[in-house]
Amino acid sequence: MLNPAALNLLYFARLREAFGRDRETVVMPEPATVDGLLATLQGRGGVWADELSAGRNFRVAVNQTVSGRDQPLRAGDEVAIFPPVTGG
Amino acid sequence: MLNPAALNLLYFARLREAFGRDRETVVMPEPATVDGLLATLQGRGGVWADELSAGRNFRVAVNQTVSGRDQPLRAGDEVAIFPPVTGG
Amino acid sequence: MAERDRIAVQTAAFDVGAETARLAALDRGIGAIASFVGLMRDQNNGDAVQAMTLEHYPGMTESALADIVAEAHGRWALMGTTVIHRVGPLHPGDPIVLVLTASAHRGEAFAACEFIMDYLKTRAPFWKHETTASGGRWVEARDSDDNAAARWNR
Amino acid sequence: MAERDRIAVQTAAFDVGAETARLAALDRGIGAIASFVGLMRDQNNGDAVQAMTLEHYPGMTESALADIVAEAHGRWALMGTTVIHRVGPLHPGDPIVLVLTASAHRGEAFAACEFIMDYLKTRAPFWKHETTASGGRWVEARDSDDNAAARWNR
Repeated sequence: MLNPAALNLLYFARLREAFGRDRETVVMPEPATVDGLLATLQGRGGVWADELSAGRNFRVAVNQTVSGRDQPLRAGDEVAIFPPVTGG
Repeated sequence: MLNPAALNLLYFARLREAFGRDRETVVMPEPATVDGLLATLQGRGGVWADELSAGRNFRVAVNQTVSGRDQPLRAGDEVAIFPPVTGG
Repeated sequence: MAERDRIAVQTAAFDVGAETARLAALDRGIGAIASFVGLMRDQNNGDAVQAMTLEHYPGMTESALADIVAEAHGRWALMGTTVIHRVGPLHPGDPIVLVLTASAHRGEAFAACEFIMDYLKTRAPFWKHETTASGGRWVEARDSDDNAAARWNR
Repeated sequence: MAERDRIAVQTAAFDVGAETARLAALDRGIGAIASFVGLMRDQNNGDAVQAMTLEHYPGMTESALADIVAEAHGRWALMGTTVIHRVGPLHPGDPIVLVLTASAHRGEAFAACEFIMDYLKTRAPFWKHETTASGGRWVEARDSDDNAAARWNR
């Protein structure tokens, strides 16, 4: 049912506002990783290149678990990108 | 109004039960100290000598403040003798 | 049978008395219940704050809190826990978060309660947006919270 | 004006929710309220306990608790505290003691709450008498409580 490399992206808080969207679907060539996805998003330039550059402080969760940048991504994965948390 | 060397003694918890009283007035020759009072009470023998011997664990409070054994006592002082506390 | 652990993410306020009573009733061997209530302050970083909105990541929030509680159970002999975190609009003085830990003795209850708060602050996906006289802003994460969480690894 | 600190020795139960609300209402700069509830357990030193009576030293109890709270204020930036200790007959599951501490941030509230409990356990004149199947007995002081209190002097 799912496109073999379609990822369900979610954005939260400051990044949701900066990107002007809370979700989107992105198709990546396989084998995909978090690093590859971030490079693709940075390739959009502007706020994407700025917010997702190596020096910025943000987290990536794959299927609701915080993940490293070498984490492999599979079709249908839920990938969330968000700033450091500030609850409590 | 008060006898010049009359002390108001209070006993609590296990010591109250052991001594069979919760309070009494004791007259001491001045200058009196906590040590002197304890020696006087031990001189009664029996449970007094036993419970107040040097090896037993008890506290003395003079006018509601825990005090050392060299604390001077004045007429009218409230002197409480009790086991280590166990509240909370 | 009553659940030992309760985790909730909700817009409504919580009832500290009722939550304490729930834990106390779980087991007659419970001698200690430690708790923490986090409240919205009327100031942050030197600015007056008029209102706040708490955003979260539904689904991940609950599983992150469950992971933190599970880790607390692995470290201390806890007989019950409660974690309730509010989301949505809040105002100064409003309670934000409640953590309760029940144990036989107080040392474990205190340590587990502080541990859960420290981990919640750095691992649970909540974000605060606050309104000041000069407009809205996202609250920045604090190094002090990272340091508080890191001391549990020493 | 509301009192910053509240100390009570009473036979009646206490209301954790109402006491938390009292502190929360003192100051909009309060961001953290830590609390501790001590409950009567149905066992002690391996024996089932059916009932307990708490004796205290009226007058000295209140001043000892006030001294402990004053020392906590000297160590941490507290915006309010509550200490309530019950006396008289109690049964398993009954709450015995409540300590609440309010501060701007959680680290100070947690530390002060644990400090007050540790000092209360070793300095406030309360004594527990418990009833077991083999009769009544006075609870013995624990070395672990002395050790817990001593660590605040390091």
